[in-house]
This record gives sequence, C-alpha cells and structure tokens, in this order.
Amino acid sequence: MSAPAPPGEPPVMTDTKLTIDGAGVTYGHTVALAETHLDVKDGEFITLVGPSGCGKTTLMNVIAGLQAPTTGRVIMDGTDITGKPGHAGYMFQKDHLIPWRTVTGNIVLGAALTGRATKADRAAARELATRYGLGDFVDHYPHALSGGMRQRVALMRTLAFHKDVLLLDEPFGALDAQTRLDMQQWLLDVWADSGRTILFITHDVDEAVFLADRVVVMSPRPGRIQAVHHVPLPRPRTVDTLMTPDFMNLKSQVLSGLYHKDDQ
Amino acid sequence: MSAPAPPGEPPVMTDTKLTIDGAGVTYGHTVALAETHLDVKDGEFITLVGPSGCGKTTLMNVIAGLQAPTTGRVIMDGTDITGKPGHAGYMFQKDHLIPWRTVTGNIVLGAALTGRATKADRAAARELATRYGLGDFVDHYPHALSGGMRQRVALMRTLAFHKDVLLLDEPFGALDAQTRLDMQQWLLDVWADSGRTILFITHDVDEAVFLADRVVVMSPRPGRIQAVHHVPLPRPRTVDTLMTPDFMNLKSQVLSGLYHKDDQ
Amino acid sequence: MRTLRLATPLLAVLLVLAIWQLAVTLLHIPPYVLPSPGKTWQALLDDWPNISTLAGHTLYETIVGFLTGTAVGFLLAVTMAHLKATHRILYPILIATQAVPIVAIAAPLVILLGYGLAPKLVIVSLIVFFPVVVNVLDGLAGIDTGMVNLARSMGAGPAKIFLLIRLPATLTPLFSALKLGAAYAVTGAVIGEWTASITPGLGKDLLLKNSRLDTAGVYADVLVLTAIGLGGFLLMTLLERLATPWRTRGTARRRLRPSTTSDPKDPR
Amino acid sequence: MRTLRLATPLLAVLLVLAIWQLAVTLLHIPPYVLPSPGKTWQALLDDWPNISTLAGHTLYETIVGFLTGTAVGFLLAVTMAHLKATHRILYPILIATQAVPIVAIAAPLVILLGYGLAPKLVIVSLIVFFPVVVNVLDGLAGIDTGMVNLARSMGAGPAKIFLLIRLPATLTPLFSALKLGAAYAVTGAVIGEWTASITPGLGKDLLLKNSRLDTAGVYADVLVLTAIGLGGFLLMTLLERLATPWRTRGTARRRLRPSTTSDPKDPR
Amino acid sequence: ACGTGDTTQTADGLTEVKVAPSWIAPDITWIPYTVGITNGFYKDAGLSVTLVPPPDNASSVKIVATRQADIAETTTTDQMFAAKEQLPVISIANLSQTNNWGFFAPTGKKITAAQLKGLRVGVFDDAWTKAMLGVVLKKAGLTDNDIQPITATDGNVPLLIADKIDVATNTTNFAAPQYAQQTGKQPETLLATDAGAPDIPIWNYTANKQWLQEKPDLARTWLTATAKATEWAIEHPEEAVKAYQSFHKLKPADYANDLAQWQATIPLLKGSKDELFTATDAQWTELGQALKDAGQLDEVLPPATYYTNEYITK
Ligand SMILES: Nc1ncnc2c1ncn2[C@@H]1O[C@H](COP(=O)(O)OP(=O)(O)OP(=O)(O)O)[C@@H](O)[C@H]1O
Ligand SMILES: Nc1ncnc2c1ncn2[C@@H]1O[C@H](COP(=O)(O)OP(=O)(O)OP(=O)(O)O)[C@@H](O)[C@H]1O
Ligand SMILES: Cc1ncc(C[n+]2csc(CCO)c2C)c(N)n1
Ligand SMILES: [Mg+2]
Ligand SMILES: [Mg+2]
Repeated sequence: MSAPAPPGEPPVMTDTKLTIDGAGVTYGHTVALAETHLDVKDGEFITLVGPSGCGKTTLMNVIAGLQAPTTGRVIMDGTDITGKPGHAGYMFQKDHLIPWRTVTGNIVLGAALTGRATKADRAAARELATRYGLGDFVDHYPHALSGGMRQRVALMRTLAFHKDVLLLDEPFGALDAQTRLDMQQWLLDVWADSGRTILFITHDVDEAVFLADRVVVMSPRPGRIQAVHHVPLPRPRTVDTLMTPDFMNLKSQVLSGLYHKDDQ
Repeated sequence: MSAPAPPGEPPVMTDTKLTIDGAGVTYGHTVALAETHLDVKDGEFITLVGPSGCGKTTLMNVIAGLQAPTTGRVIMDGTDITGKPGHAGYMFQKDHLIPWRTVTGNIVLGAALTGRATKADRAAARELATRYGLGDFVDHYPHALSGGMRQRVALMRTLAFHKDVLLLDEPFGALDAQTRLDMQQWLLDVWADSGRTILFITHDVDEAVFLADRVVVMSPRPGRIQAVHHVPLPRPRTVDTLMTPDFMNLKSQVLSGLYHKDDQ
Repeated sequence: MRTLRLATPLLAVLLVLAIWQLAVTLLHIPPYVLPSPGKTWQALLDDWPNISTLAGHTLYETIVGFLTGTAVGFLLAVTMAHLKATHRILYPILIATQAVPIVAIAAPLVILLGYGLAPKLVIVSLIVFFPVVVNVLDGLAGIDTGMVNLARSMGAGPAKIFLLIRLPATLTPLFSALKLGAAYAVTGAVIGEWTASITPGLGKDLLLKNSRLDTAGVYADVLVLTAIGLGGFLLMTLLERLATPWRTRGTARRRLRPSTTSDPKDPR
Repeated sequence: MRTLRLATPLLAVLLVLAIWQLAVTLLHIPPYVLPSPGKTWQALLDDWPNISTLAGHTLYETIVGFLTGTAVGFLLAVTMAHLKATHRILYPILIATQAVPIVAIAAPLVILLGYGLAPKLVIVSLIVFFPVVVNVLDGLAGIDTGMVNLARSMGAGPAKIFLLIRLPATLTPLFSALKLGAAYAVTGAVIGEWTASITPGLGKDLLLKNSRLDTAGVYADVLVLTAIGLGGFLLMTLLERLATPWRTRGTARRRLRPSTTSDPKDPR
Repeated sequence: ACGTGDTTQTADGLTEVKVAPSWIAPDITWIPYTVGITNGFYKDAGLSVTLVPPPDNASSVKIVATRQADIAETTTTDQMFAAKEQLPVISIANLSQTNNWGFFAPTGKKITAAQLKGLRVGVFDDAWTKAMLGVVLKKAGLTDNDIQPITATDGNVPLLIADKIDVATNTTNFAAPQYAQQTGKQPETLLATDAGAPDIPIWNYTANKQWLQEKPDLARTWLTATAKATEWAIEHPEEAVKAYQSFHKLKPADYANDLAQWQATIPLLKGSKDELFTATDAQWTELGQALKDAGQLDEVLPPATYYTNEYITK
C-alpha cells in the first residue's frame, strides 16, 4: 500500500493535469466529503473505490464544477476551475438521458449544447451506437431502452463530448459481464489512443485494479482519501491479466485497505 | 449444465409457486422477450443472468403483472395472475424512490399503499435503515442520498412489503463490495427465515451462483431462456463458499453458457 | 438577505406607485380619468367604514367561490383523468364554458338561481375551476410512470395510488392553478356582483362610484380588490411551500417526523 | 376505436344540445331568456352573412391578442426565472393586473390608446399572459436538476440550457397555459370590444342584440364565439401532441430523423 | 391619440364632430344623428359626424372631458356629477324636456311608492336611476335598504315578464313598448313625477368647454343640423326608423318595436314648451335640489355652472 497523498503538496506541478486542493463539502452538519488532496497526472487513469455514501459522487461533482466545495479548490492545467463547469466530460451515476432526444440525439448532446450537432457528429454517434450493440435503437427514445442500454448511451454521450478529462461515475454498473468486458476494453483503447485523463468510480475492485494506473481508496463517511495504490501492471492488459499473481496481490491489497474489519 | 426447462410442462404442479407459461412480449417489430417457460418452486432462489437488453426486466414486469404479455400467462399458487399486479414484492432496476417521502416513508410505502403504515411499521423501517447504515438518514428526503443509499432504501422497501415472492432487478448494482456482501448475507438470512421465493436479476455471475438454487441464463436479443443451472452447493453459504472448486466449476459453466464465443 | 426578501414586495408597491404618479403627472392625466395615488388613498380613507364593510361581503364571495370552484375543478380533473370517456365528452363542454361571455349567461342564471349568493358563486366558480381542470389534468397525464408502476406492483388500488403518488406529483401544476384561481376569484366576485345580484359588495360600489364619475372612489375600491387578489395569491404561494417541503429541504421538518425513537447518530 | 374517438366530441355536442333543449322545455324558460337550440341555429343561419364578417374581426383580435399575450407572458416568465430580483418585484405587480376589474382601467386605456385595435389587444393580452407566466414560471422551478446539471457540466451557456433542456421540460405546463389562454382569448376579445372600441365585432354585435332583447341572436353569437374558443383549444392540444412525440411514441417520427445512413438492422 | 385641440378635416372638406352617445349600443336616441347623416343634414352644414359609443353607459361625459369626443349625449344627473367632479364639460342643450322615468309593474298589479317596500326592483347602474330612486323613496318615507335593488346590465323588462323582479325602473319610451311587444299588454306605470320627483329633463347634450371656446360656431352648426334632423324624424317617424335600422344594420323584425319606442320618444323631445333644446335655470336648480335632498349631492351650484343656451340658434 502506498502512502496517502501528502496534503501540503504545491498545487501546480509540471505534467499535472488536475489538482484537488483540499476540497471538502459539508451539508449542514453532515460532512459529505472531508478535505481531500489529490494530484492527477496528464493521461493518468485513476479509479476510485469506497463504501456507499462516502462522497465519491460529491468529489466528482466538485471536480466537474457543479458544486462549489465548502473548502478548497480544483485546479486544471494550472487554472483554478473551482465551481466552473465545462472542463471535463462527466458521466453521472444516474444516466440522465434526455427523454425528448433519441439515442443519437442524446449522444450528440454535448455538441448541441456547446455549438451545433453537425451531420458528422450524428453519423459518428450512430456508428458508435451500432458498434456497441445499439444499432437498432438509434432513433428510439430513452424510455424504450433497457437499463444497460441507457447506461451505454450515457457513456457514449460522455465520450462523444471529447474532453481531456473524463469523470465516470460507475459507468458499467448496469452491464452484464460480457458487455462490461467489451466496454472496459473499448474504454482502454480510447484512452490509449487519445491520451485522456480518466477518473473512474467503481464498486468492482477487479475492475478498479484492471483499469487503473492508480487506485484511490476512500474511507467511510465522512469520506476522505485513505490510500492510493499504484498499479504497475503492464499494458495493454487483457482478460489474462486478471489471472496473474501480481493482479491478485494488488486486488487483495486494495480490498484490505478498503475494509479494515477482519470479520468474514 | 442442466437441460432447459421443458416447454410443455403442465402449468400447475404441487409445490410449484410460480409458473411462467409461454410468456412473450413484442413491441411493434421488436421482440423484447421470446416465449418463455419456467417453473419456480416454493421457497426457491432463482437468479437470472443475461446480456443487456435481452428481456430480463421485461420478464420481471410480466411476472409482477405490470405488463400484459403479448402471448402466454403467469400462474401463481395455481391462479392465473397474468396482468394482475400486487402478488409479488418487486424491486425495480431504477430505485423509484418517492421524492416527497423520507427514507422511513419510502420503506413503509407498501403498507401505506395497501392499508395504513402503522407506528410499528415505521419503527421497523427505522430499525432496518439503522441496521444497514442509514440510521442518520431516516428523516432525509431521497435527493439527499447517495446512489448506493437509494438502492438500499429501495431494497428495504421491497422487503418491508412482506410478500411470498420477491422479484429483485439488479438490487446490488450500485453497492460497494463490502456493503454488497453484507446485503447478500442479509438477504440469504431473510430468505432462510421466511421461506420466500426469490427471482433475482444480476450481472455478477459470482453473485448469481453464490445466491441461487438455480441460475437461469438468458440469450441475447430476442431474449429466451437458454440454460438453467442447478446449484447444489450446501447452505448456509459464506464467503468461503466462493473459494470452493464446486463454486468455481459452476461459475465457469454459467459463464460459458452465457457467452458461446471463444474470443478473449 | 432576509430583509431584502421582505423588502422587495414593498419595493414593488413603491415602484407601482411611482409609475402611477409619474404617469399622472407627466401625461397630465386628469383626476377623473386616473386619480393620483394620493387622491386614491384619500378616497380610501374617507370612505373606509363603507368600503371595509363591502370588502367583507366581496371577500366572502371570493373565498366561497374559490373553494367551490377549486373543488369542482379538482373533482372534474380527477374523474376525467381516470375515465377516458368522460374526458373526451366533458372537455369540449368545459372549454365552451370559458368561451361564453358571462353576461350572456347572466339572465338564465338569475332565472334559475335567483338573486342570492348562488349565481355569484356559480360565476366565481366558473372562472376558478377551469385552470384547475386544465393544470391538474395535464399534470396527471405527465406523471413519471415509474412511481405509478411501483405502486401498482404493490397491488395498490387507484384511490391509494392517487392519494400517495399522483396527487403529490401533481402539486406543482395544482398550485399554479390555485394561484391563478386566487387571482381570478376577485374578478369573478366583482363580475358576479355586477351581473346577477342583489347583495352589496365592492363590485357594486365600484359601479355606483363609476356612475357618479367618482374616479378616485373607483380606484380606492380597486386598491382593496387588488389587495384581496394579491393576498389570496400569496397565501397559495405559502401553502405551496408548506406542501412541498422536499423541494427546499434535505430532511423532513421535525413535526413531520412521526414518533422519533431518538437515535440521533448512527453508531456505526 | 378511432371512429369512437372522433365520435365523442360529437357526442359532447349532442349532449349539450340535449341538456339545453331539456332545460328550455322542462323549466319552461321563455325564449327571450334562453332560446332553444333550434331557434338559436335559425338565428345563426338568418344572420350568417353579418355574423361571419364580424367573426372575422373578432377572430383576428383573438389571434393577435393571444400571440402577443403569450409572447409577453413567456418572456416575462423566462426573465423572472433567471433574475430573482425581477421575480420578486414583478410578480406582485402582475398578480395585481389580474385582480383589477378591466372596466376600471377601460377609461385610461382608451384615453391613452384610442379606440383602435390597440386597447383591445392590450385587454386580450392582459388576460392571456397571466396563465403563461404562472405556469411557465412554476414549470421552470420544478425542473429535474439532474438534466440541468448534466448540461452545466458540459459547459453549456444559459441560453443553450434553456433551449435544449429547460424549455422542452416545461412544455407540459406551457401547453396547459396555452390551452387556458386560447380559451380565454375569445372572452378577452369580447370584453375588449365592449370596453374600448368602435370597430365592429361579435362582442359588439352581442351587446347590440342583447340590448334589443334578441336573445336568439345573442346565443347565435355565443355559439360562434364558443366555436372559436374550442378551435383554439383543440389547436393547442394538437400542437402539444406534435411537440412532445416522445410521450406517445417509442421511436422518433421518420421526418425527425436527420439523414438516415440506412442500416435498418444491426448486423450483430 | 390623446385629445388635441385640432379639428380634423375629412377628405371631402367637412369638419369632423365626434359624438359619444349615452348607450353602449345603437338606441332610439341615436335616430337624430342617423337621420342627420343619411339625409345629409350634417353634410349640408359642412359637418361629418362620427359616433363614439362609450365603454359603459357612464363614460360618455369622461370621453368628452378628455376630448376623445366633442359632444356627449348623457343624462342630466351625469352633468351634475361632472360639475361636482370638475370635469370641463357643460350642457349645451336638452335632448328631452320631461321626466318620463318611473316604475313599471306587470299588467294588473298597480303600485304606489309606499308599496315599493320589500319589493325586488330592477335598476340600471347609472346615476340617473340611483338619483330618481333616492328621491322617490325619500318622498315615500323609505330608504335604499327598504327595497331589493336588482341591477340589470341590459334590459330589465324581460326580468319583469319572467317574474324575477316585481318592479322595473325605466323610462316610458323604452319600457312600455318592450313590455307590449313581449306580452301584447301595457305595463302598470308609476311615474316618478307622480311620486314627488321634479319634472326635469332626463337626457341632454354636453360639450367640452375648451372645444366650445375654440369652435363655438361648430357647436352651433351641429345643434342646428341636429335640430333639423330631429324635426325631420318627428315628421317622418317611419322613414326615420327605417334609416336608423339600415344605417346600424338592425334586424327588420325589430321595426315595429323601434317605431313604437321612437313614437313614445317624440312627445318627450319638446315637452310642453313645444321647442327643442332650450333649458331653464329652474330645471337644473330643481334637479340639484332633489339630489341634495336625497343626500346624493352636498351643494347645488349656480345653474350656469351646469348649462348654457348660448349655442342654440333659433
Ligand atoms: N417501449 C418500448 N418500445 C420498443 N422497445 C422496447 C420498449 N421497451 C423496452 N423495449 C426493448 O425491449 C428489450 C428488452 O428490454 P429489458 O429492459 O427487458 O432488457 P434487460 O434484459 O432488462 O436489459 P438490462 O440488463 O440492460 O436492464 C430491449 O431491447 C428494449 O429496447
Ligand atoms: N442535499 C444533501 N443534504 C444532506 N446530505 C447530502 C446531500 N446530498 C448528499 N448528501 C450526503 O453526502 C454523502 C456523500 O454522498 P455521495 O453521493 O457523494 O456518496 P457516494 O460515495 O457517491 O456513494 P454511492 O457509492 O452510494 O453512490 C452522503 O452521505 C449523502 O447522504
Ligand atoms: C336598450 C335600452 N334599454 C333601456 C334603456 C333605458 N335606460 C338605461 S339607463 C336609463 C336611465 C336613464 O338613462 C334608462 C332609462 C336604454 N337606454 N336602452
Ligand atoms: Mg455515488
Ligand atoms: Mg433491465
């Protein structure tokens, strides 16, 4: 287990993409997120694990600029973006598909919201949908989709929004194992090709270790970063990676960090 | 791998709790669920796995009586309940918490909807919430809960509704590993104590095998039952069960039934 | 911040008074067309004993008519939402009632109902019920089916589903309609007094003053009528706040929590 | 089923006619109080050339007033939703405009705007704008914050968020208001003609016929006014259907799908 | 659109005079203007007359006061209250010369002023009705609270026939023909003058003072042309009513009723003096005193504040 990120780090570093500098959120008497420090390097793939209600989503909201933290700030590319949205692609825990837009319309939402969804955008959206099993549904409204389909559309929407930094809040929670593997692989491909920086929340420790450069473990309420594990497994990783002793080892490290209790 | 349930079975059997007799659903040209036959024994724990969009939720809706199937019927305790709701506790894939009811109010919803939520009901609800980590939140409205908290409330609501048959659609999808294990264990306890019949959709094959008497595997769109695997593992099962060779064996059987392709 | 909140309606009043005064001064509007705020206020004070009594009558008609209209509109909307046939048959009829100028039905109304409170209430109700029907009906039609399906899956009957799910989900449009209705009810009462009545009230008083060219007196009455309308509207706004605590709060109000078995902290 | 759908409004008309006829017959209502449907129809046919011309005028006022009122109401609601200060200051003023009896402002209105179309439009707009403001404002306040946050996270500006998220989410209350407005606009036009005009129209005609005790003629006019109101309402209902296809359909209408790169079946 | 002092010239060189009648819709008192227009009396005098109906039947004075119109046809009570409220208007001629206002009851149910107590009385919401009712009640030792006043926005004769009121207040030229038309019988009539009210004119022409000052001759020309038209309409009632009907596109079916109303109006126009228009100090003083006695007016001003005969040419 590596040491927790030292709180006093200078906020701006070379090759640092994103700095969370003491961000914390309180609702009345409830501490939703204790003061948090984290530096994310350009092109890094970070996964976040932690018990339910520990503040993972809250942290994402803060980074996305949707919620002004009670304390601290968020710095991206050396600029303070605290409370300023629009700098990252954010896939919410809920899919938030727009009921009056078709699958294609939802995928190109980012383009439509920040300019115009061009023909090319729509064609790309349809291609994306077709590639990941939604070819028959490009003109469907969200209410006619299954849960997993909705989640995939939400992910495509986030990716089609072309941002350097991706915040993904349990993107594969509603997917079956096979589709999940496909999507993981695809995400890794996209990441490798485009060099984007990814923050990825998951409850699946296998998934956390399999995908990450670093796994960030958060403690139960009030949530704080408890441990950061480096994952030095070679890339590209495949299903075989899951069987290697290194992987098993890392996984059990993360698990034991996650749950101090010795029961079960 | 056991044989698929024979389609021609007589619809009513002794100790059969629930019979799905040729139920199928079509939306225009889309076949959401091909004709499906399944007998569920009284007190049986059935898990359902299958790729995204294969019709699992549709099947649940049909059993819950929310959706009249295009063909076939549903029989519970010897009575035709096709299209008749109110016979099973149903936890939806979305949590559908009522925004204007507090956590307690949501848990006692079933009692409130079918009669009166008594003081005892509310006390029981608060106890349940406290036991599973929501003690501070009994008077919160759903919008102030995290994703996993919401899902737990939805599950408690379903259980507090005291029905013989439980239909659970990905109840643990948004939970972290530890909470998930706790909840699984709790569900097994409840099931063992009360002898309820459970149909449980999951994307986690470990979970499917760990919980089930029988694992039902559905094929991709248009969904149909492709295989039914008996799980003869001894009960009570604990985390240790997950390490046994029998378990591993069964798991790989299910997985191979689920994905014919040999890639990856 | 709080004082600012309270100050703004006052600011609104001042703004209106300022515009009013300016219009009168700059456009040289003579007092018999539009009296200045000061003159109006004077007229209000001078005639206060009379006005306050009459305002009581009009207020009574307004309230009773509002309640009747709301109840009728609500029942109609609920019936129509549940019985498609009544919906298709009743809706055109209800719309027709709004397109008919009230003066045209005043005569038959009086013949049928006499000169008492009844025709006035009918007129106020006729004005108030319509927004309630339209808003509640559309609100009920637009409800998230997920929650309704959940309730159905629990075997709940239509009445319970309505009370616990549909109704709370329709509170926003319902309160929009109540706000509209509260503002309209005064006008309804005035028209009721004009067309079909024997009993006194501000509406009648307004006519009398108008016929005597006592414009300041007319506007004094208008001031009181406006106050009644505004009051009703604000009352509905307040009720809406109270009825939808989850919109503005994270936890239930203490008095809404039934029998707390005090464990303030989860001991986990 | 389809024929039944079309049949029910007809049934509604028949029902009204039946009740009307029954009331006249059973209660022995004299024709100068309430003429029978037959007499009214006869009066409509007899006076058709005149009525149809006047209906044209009134229809024009109704439409222009409706459009103006809707536009004003919508702009006000949007402004007030985005600027809290204007909200708190304007709202009481807007409510006040509804509580003031129109007759009380008729004189200043005529004096300021003359006898042309202007005061009539002001009166119609004054009636139409209010439901739009209240419904749209409440609709905007009740929006699911999730979608708005999603749009914000994408760095969308308020205008885009409004157009692509808030506005479509507010269509239900907006259309409720438009339906109310469409029904009210006719009444507004009639009142406008009564209070502030020398130009002809059905409202004036109604007044004339009424003062000459030509009750059948009055009801013939009322029939036409009702038809205009109903027509407007139905038009809004139709527009609502077209504007919210996702409520009734699983997939987009073909013409709404931009440039389909025809792969009808996913080859998976 | 706010009134300016300019007099508008129409295309054919005529001077425009705007007249605000006392009723919201065409009424038999409009017959003189109609005849004046259709028979060319106004045109011959170089005038073009436009009718500007008021939003309600109390507003014609206001319309003239604000110069939306030049001349108003109003009741004399309106002129009294206008003077009290200091509207810049003055009566320039009487339209009628007698008080034919009173109470109308169904045939066979004669009434006296004292019997009004407790009855349902149909009233109009104008100042004249309120004034006369007050005077009559006062003379009979009653107050407003002793009767049930029921306001009719339009005709109250139908209410009387339908037995929804016991008595209708109205004027003989309107109520009697209407009642006769519907029932074929004459109503029982109690004239206000028989119940202690003064015999004073009901309707008069009122003009804007400033306009009078600017165009005194215009006012004279208009009165002269209107007198001509009135005389012609008195001479030729049938043609006058027909002209009135066709000018305002009224239903021929109403001809008989309109003719009856006009014929009932003719005797009122000149009264006993047998001349149009001319008013007297006594008429206005009497009216003022009656209003003061009924508690509706605080003080009676000198008659010259209310009227002038200056614009009547013989
Ligand atoms: N209203 C509708 N119109 C058309 N197709 C529909 C409609 N509702 C559902 N479907 C289709 O029915 C199919 C089955 O959906 P269902 O929700 O049952 O899948 P599922 O097995 O639960 O998937 P998941 O694991 O993703 O939740 C899907 O292909 C879906 O698109
Ligand atoms: N409006 C609010 N008022 C009070 N508490 C709130 C509010 N919103 C969120 N919280 C609390 O903040 C805490 C953190 O929530 P958050 O959604 O970040 O958790 P999470 O780590 O994403 O959990 P999960 O894995 O279940 O999604 C929770 O305890 C939640 O109850
Ligand atoms: C259609 C019609 N009916 C009655 C009257 C009579 N009227 C109305 S108010 C009033 C009192 C004096 O003006 C009188 C007699 C009328 N003018 N027109
Ligand atoms: Mg979360
Ligand atoms: Mg599903």
